[in-house]
Amino acid sequence: MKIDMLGISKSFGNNHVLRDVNFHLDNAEVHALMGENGAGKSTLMNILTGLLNADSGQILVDDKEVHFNGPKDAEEHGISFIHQEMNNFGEMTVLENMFLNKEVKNKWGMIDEKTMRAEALKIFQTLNINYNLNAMIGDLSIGAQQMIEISKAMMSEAKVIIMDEPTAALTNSEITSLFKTVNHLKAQGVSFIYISHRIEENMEIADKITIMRDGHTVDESFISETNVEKIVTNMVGRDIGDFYPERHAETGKTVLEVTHLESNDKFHDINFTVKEGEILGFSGLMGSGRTEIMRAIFGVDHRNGGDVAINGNKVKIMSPSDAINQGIGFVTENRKDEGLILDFSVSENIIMASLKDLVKKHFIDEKVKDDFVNLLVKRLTIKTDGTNIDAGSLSGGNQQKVVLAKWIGAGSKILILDEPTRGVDVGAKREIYDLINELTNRGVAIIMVSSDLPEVLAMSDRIAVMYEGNMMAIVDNSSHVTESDIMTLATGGKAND
Amino acid sequence: SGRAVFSISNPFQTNTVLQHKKPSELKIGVSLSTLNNPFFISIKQGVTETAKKSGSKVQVYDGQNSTNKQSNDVEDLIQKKVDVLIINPVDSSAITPEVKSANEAGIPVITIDRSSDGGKVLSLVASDSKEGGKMAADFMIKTLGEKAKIAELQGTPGASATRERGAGFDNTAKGHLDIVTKQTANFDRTEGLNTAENIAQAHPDIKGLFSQNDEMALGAVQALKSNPDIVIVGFDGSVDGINAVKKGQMAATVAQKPKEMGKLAVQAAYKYFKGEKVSSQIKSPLELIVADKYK
Amino acid sequence: MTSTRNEQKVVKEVKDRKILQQLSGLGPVLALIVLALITTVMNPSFLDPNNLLNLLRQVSINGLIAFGMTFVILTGGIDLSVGAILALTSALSAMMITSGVPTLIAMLIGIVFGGLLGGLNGLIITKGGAAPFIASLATMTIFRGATYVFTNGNPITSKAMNNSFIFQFIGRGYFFGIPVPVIIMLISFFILYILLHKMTFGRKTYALGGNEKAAFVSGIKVNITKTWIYVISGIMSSAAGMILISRLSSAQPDAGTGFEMDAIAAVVLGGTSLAGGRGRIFGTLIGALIIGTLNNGMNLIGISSFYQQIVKGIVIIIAVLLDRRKKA
Amino acid sequence: MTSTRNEQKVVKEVKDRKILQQLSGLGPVLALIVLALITTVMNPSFLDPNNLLNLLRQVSINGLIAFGMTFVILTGGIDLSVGAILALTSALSAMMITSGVPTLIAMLIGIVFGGLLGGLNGLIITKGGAAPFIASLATMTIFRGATYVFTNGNPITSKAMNNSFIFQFIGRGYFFGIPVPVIIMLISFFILYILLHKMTFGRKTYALGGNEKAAFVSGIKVNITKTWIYVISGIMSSAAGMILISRLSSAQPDAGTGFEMDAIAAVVLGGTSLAGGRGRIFGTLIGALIIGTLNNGMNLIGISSFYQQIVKGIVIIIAVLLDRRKKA
Ligand SMILES: Nc1ncnc2c1ncn2[C@@H]1O[C@H](COP(=O)(O)OP(=O)(O)OP(=O)(O)O)[C@@H](O)[C@H]1O
Ligand SMILES: Nc1ncnc2c1ncn2[C@@H]1O[C@H](COP(=O)(O)OP(=O)(O)OP(=O)(O)O)[C@@H](O)[C@H]1O
Ligand SMILES: [Mg+2]
Ligand SMILES: [Mg+2]
Repeated sequence: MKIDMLGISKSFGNNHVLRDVNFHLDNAEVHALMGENGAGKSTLMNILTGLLNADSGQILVDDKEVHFNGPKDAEEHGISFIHQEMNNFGEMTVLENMFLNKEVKNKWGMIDEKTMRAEALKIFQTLNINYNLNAMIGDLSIGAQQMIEISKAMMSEAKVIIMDEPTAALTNSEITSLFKTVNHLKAQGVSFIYISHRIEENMEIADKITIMRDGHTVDESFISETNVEKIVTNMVGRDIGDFYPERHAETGKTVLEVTHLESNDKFHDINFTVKEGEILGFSGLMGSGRTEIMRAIFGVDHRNGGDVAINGNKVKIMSPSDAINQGIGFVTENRKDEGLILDFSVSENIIMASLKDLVKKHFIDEKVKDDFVNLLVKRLTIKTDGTNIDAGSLSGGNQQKVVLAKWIGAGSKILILDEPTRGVDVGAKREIYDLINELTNRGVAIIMVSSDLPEVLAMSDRIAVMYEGNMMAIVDNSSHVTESDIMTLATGGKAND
Repeated sequence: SGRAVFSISNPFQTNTVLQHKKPSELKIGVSLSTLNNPFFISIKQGVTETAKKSGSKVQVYDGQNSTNKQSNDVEDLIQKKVDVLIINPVDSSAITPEVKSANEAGIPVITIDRSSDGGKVLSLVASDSKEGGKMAADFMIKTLGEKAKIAELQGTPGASATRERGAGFDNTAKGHLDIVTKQTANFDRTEGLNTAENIAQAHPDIKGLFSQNDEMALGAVQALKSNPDIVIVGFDGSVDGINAVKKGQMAATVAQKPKEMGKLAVQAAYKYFKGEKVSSQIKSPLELIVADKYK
Repeated sequence: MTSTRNEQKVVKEVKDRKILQQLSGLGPVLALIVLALITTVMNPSFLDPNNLLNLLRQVSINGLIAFGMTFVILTGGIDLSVGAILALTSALSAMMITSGVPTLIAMLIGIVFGGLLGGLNGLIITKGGAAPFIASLATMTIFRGATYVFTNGNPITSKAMNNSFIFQFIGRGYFFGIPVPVIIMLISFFILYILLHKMTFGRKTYALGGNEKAAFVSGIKVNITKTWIYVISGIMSSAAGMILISRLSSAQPDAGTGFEMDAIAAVVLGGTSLAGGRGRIFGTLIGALIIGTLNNGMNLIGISSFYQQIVKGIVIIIAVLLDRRKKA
Repeated sequence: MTSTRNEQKVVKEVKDRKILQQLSGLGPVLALIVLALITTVMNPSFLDPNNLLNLLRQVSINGLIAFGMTFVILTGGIDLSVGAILALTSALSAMMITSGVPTLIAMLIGIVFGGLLGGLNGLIITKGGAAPFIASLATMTIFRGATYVFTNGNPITSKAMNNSFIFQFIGRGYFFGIPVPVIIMLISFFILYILLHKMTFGRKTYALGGNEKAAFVSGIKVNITKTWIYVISGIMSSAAGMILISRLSSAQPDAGTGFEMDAIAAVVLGGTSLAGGRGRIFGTLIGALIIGTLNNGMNLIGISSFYQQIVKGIVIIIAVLLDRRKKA
């Protein structure tokens, strides 16, 4: 199927998101769509599938003008969309989710579980995955949920599959099997629109790439005829130099010491320390228990044993408010759920963890508050139309910065970052790395949980590797550690040095 | 009246003096405790029909059984500068302040069915609820004999009708009837039905049932259809209630004459504005309406 | 990936879940059994088959309304107007029967009218974007007022009603020894059970409550589905109304006052979450039975009316807390 | 980035926002003005200062309860027990006054007790994890039952109450010509306004309603804050109760029945979202005034009581729909 989107424009109020965008998809190609956070990629796809209406422009499918009434209409015409935000129902089973609103019915109009089950298993087999169809989907890891979304799209016998950030939560092995499937389907004539902030992935899977910036399409070229530098320059509008900043760690005394931390089924006997000015990376496969450890330290979840000491003193942390009082901050993995109040303003979000510092004689001092917020917005270069607009209307990268601002503002001496750059564009990533370095220079101790191996290797001073709830090793990153060393540990192997 | 810093009387209120007025010039404000019940609708009809005949203007408010709503209603009526207030209080103590307000504003108050504990009331038109309860008990003792087992359906807890009818009945029944259970059905026919069914289950040997109003009694009639010998006595004399007595479904009902009450109240107002003396108690008669077979 | 270990984990998890689910279905059932046991000990005549049938008949009205309410609550909504719909439609049907319309037709019209009133709720909520709580609070007031205007505050009784066999049969009849209202309740339960658990409409209902935005993206016609759900609630309320007027041999203008709270309590006692997306209609049946047993039992035992309210409130709290604990 | 363009944009956006915000505050005010105008046209005595004071006094009880309810609803909760708390605490205070406790102390104890009852709601909701709707529905039943048990179903009146100047003054007195209940309402409004909009407690309240999980992770003590909010609701309800018993010169066991619905309606009419996180207490004041004007106005105009309910329901729907439209 061939798709041409011509002269598409779209505004939300005063925000001109798309300005005369053109996009062309050919038969049997994988077409990468890249651009900064907020460049309008998801919006363009929403317009294609009829979730949003364009202000102007036209869409041609196989040279015939079309207009879809909605996602279901698009799907019936062979275009299937795997959304960036998980669009599933946590309280429903995997099977119910996969067939939602396209249930197979028998001649009595009743749902035919048996047929659906068989179909689902068939798809699982081609993707080389296996999940229990009766499990509540909300109980599965984000990665598993993502794979199920992908299976759903495969099932619809689509001619075009749109994937918006499909790999943000996947592990390498899952990505490998996903790419295998993509190539397999491409061979059968299926086209893909592939949106991802991971440039290496785009280089590996895509045939062609279109780059958007500020609501325009600025470049379309064959992957074979472009390179990483060109892509980044087109995206960001300037050369950002290296992806990762230089790092000169100067660590001080130990500030955080975790001993024998225990949770019945999530992790066992976890011991580690972090020093002033140090970055301790946490690596591991999905579900290896990294997030759970951080949540236990921060008092979000209850733990079953173990101690946390700060500056050598054992502390009792029963809730996040205790943790904050001890100078710990926590940028959660799931910013939409636990990081932000999406329909509150940027300002209200930023002050949330620092309320008591803004009080003068029992009342909130509005001037102090405004100064505080403005300073942080400026320092973190959060791109926002004022501090009074809803955090939810910012682009992903800027939302992430708002969460960072909240914890930096809270004056955390120990900062836990769980997947700080997930879904963030290269430019914003670089800014976040610079910020992390600046914080460590000021003596802040940082724990960085990340599934992005190059990121962990480039930023961490030491790397803790988790495997199924056990800490395999803490590797010193000063020497010649490679990705495969970490992967070996993360899959249960022994370190080979 | 000077405007004291602290005061309890309304500084803006001006008193009016009694004038003689013809019925056709009168504005009558009526506040009824509720209009969810045929009994009170009959009172309303009695008032409005009598008033319309003489050309008076009438405004009727529904207190919805809420003391608060009623006191707001009465305030609004005082505000509208009606010439006379006819009040059927939700509660006789809670209406007191409003009666006092009316007194201050120089508006005469006539109460129906229940009076006010305080303030000046021109006249109370009522039948004696306690007496009614006694009539019901006497009837039951007469029909069922001494020590008969009976059950009692109570009205909404705390409502004055519940208290007075219950007290009249219970005091008379004491020592003469065996009240095996008392359960509330909130003056409601549906609840009367369910509760009577359950009572019949718990006490299959009861010979009679006293219900503090006809609505609950009618529910009980449906519940006890399989046992038509149970003597059901209601209270109110509502249209449905009297019909049920006529059909022999209920043994008796203590009939008040709500329409009559309304009429008497309006007539008392007319008398007052003619300058005649109005008696402070106008008795509306009670009548025990008995089914043929128990006569 | 270490697929075997992970698989084992998943399998175990799923097993745990199944057991939990069954337990969570059993929670209310257990509460019901305990209640029944206590009542029986205090007054053995509770178990009299006569009383049990009696109890079931008393439950039927709340049951029917609560079944409809289950759909509404599953979408995360609420319908406070059920009692008022009951009153208005049953007054309408009673009036029609009185003026000579054949009973069945009059009742059918009443039920269809109930569906329309429910649809009105649905439109205000979907098209108007009003919160279900306030929308149905407002329509409750309107429908109740309309009933008073329509009946002039008087109950409607007539010879025509009393002489119609069908009219009497609906609320007071027996079919093979089982009260007709009970049969109506069970048939409705069966139909709605199928609708909710075996047909796509049910999936849509759960999806709406689980994640409305995702439901929209999945192509579910959110507004239409929701409106239909309020229609169902209206239909169930008016159907309950038909049973009520037959049982009382009259239509009361203030019938159904407070029924919304009993229905909501039944739904929640049955384990359905007020946030939507989670629950089962079987639980609602049990919830309605718990409330019925409570009322019937306290009457049988002879608890004074003042204390009945306290006991009822405490039982509701205990049941809800137990259910929450189990999930945590 | 083109910073000048952006700055211009920012300035414009912020202006738009400010205007919108003010408009959204004005929505209910506009509705109130329209209502007042209509009433005045139909009966000019509406504007009589006497009637306006009268109106304000009538509003004060619902206003006080609705202020507390605003906090509860801002967290996404609901408190159905306010009317029952009012009844129980006012009965308690009346009983104490009757048995010789000085009026002010008796009332203070009543109000503190109201706070405790609210705290009980809070504990059941936070520690027990019960949904606010069902938790407060259950406590409503319990508190009401307890009131009946405590009063034995009888209203409490006494010489001691009637002879106490302070007792009379609270509900029926005037201070510089302004009814005392109105003054109490305005003082409470002022205090709660400061608490909600100028202190950290208010920020926490909003955050809880906006995203409870995020609030928790940000270090807000969710359970404690929530419990305090229900305490506030309890305190406001019992304070309203003190005014009510003074106005009625007696404590009625069934006082406050249905007050929860009026309070919720006032909050929602004032533009506060039932989902929590969005709304203002000023809106609630206006909402309470709208309801008061509606009741007073319909009485003044002389709309028959059956039709009053219909009109009230329709006005609520219109006001809520207008508010929604504006936001969309
Ligand atoms: N429904 C909406 N209402 C208002 N603004 C919106 C809406 N959806 C998107 N936007 C705005 O449109 C712009 C583009 O958003 P979009 O989600 O398309 O970006 P994206 O390229 O997908 O970014 P990311 O890489 O972060 O996913 C952003 O500025 C965003 O704030
Ligand atoms: N196989 C599984 N079955 C059930 N729940 C799981 C499974 N794997 C993960 N989860 C849960 O899903 C959530 C997200 O897990 P996640 O994969 O993020 O774990 P993690 O160790 O933090 O790894 P990562 O940081 O790579 O995401 C956690 O609450 C976890 O308990
Ligand atoms: Mg996107
Ligand atoms: Mg994680």
